[in-house]
Amino acid sequence: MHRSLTISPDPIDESALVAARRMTSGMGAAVYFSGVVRGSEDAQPISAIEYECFRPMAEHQFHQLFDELERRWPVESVRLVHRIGVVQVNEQSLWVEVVAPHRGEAFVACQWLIDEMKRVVPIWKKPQP
Amino acid sequence: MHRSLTISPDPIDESALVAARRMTSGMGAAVYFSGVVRGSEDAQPISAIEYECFRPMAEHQFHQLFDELERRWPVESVRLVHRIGVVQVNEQSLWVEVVAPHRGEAFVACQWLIDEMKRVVPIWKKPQP
Amino acid sequence: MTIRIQFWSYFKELAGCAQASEELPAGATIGDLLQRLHARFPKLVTMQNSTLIAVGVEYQNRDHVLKDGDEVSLFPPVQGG
Amino acid sequence: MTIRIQFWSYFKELAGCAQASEELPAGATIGDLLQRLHARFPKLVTMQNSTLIAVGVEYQNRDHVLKDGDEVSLFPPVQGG
Repeated sequence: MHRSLTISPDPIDESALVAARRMTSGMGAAVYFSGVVRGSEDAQPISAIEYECFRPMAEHQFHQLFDELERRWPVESVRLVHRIGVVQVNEQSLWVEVVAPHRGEAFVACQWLIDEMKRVVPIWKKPQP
Repeated sequence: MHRSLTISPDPIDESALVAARRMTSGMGAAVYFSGVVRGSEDAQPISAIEYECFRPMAEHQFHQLFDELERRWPVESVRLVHRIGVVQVNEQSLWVEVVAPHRGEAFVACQWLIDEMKRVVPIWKKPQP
Repeated sequence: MTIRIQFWSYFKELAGCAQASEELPAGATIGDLLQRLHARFPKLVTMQNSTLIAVGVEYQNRDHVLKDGDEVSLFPPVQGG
Repeated sequence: MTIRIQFWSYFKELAGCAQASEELPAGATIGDLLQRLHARFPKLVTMQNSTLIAVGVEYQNRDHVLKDGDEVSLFPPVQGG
């Protein structure tokens, strides 16, 4: 399974990520998710979210999740970008792509990865007023 | 709800579609699906799939699905592109994007739309050897 | 009344044509139309349990009553995506 | 043995610092370490039921036995995405 992980303060360049996708001829489905900072958090308006990351552990935990994902589903490629530092409202904080033979497994693997990330990967949000 | 439907023999320009996305500040999630023609169909190698479409009915059925999707989930935008005519292996035949406040509803609405499309929208595949 | 029929996907091959028309008495249903078509295009009979039927752009059942000038489409299960 | 402690997210505010260290007897567990830290940083006590604990880059439970030089991280529930 191809895997690509980027944890970076740089803005997420989604068009470049999409253009860089490679799929072999057995693959029929790419599911991708773009998470964007919303204008409110717990009903309070915010201007941005600052993401803090314990990076060595985050990378380790992401790769453990990729290992488990590979065991569970016939995924050819997973790419994940998490932006850290200050991310303004309307900017992307997360981009995830899963490539698999069929859409069912691509959807479930992509959702599973995001759910598990929110459970174990040491990244925290601090809303900015 | 913003809705955009394209049924066309032209190749799908995914980067342009992604670049054209608009989200208001209440939206936190965009889920995309890209469907690609695989190199085999029913275990036989193929070179392409020809998609036939009963277009007026397909458009009508898609818009009925968009109406239902809007009733069911707080989706801000849905965009769907279905290529018709001959689509070569490794080329995209379908692209769907759903924008919603949260990822759960974006994922479920996107999957529902594709499942329903495969049930009611009059498009047929003819594999090319 | 005159009903126009359109075949889609491999129903065109089974019928040997893409279009047909039938003259039916007023009050005829899709079921009545299908009886005529199955007699005229016997290869369609094998598909009768998976035949989808639309009048114009809406799906309809076999008990739907037709009107003069209706365009009826017959096709196998759809396969978009 | 010397254990280094790293606080993350608002645990830094609760502790009033980002790092600390503790001297513990050989064989001490994470539970022993937490007792010391709760005495030293009482604001952390309120969070004890939702405190996540890692040694190095792996999650560990309270009965995990520490080694000299371990780096222990304490943090609230994670919130990526």
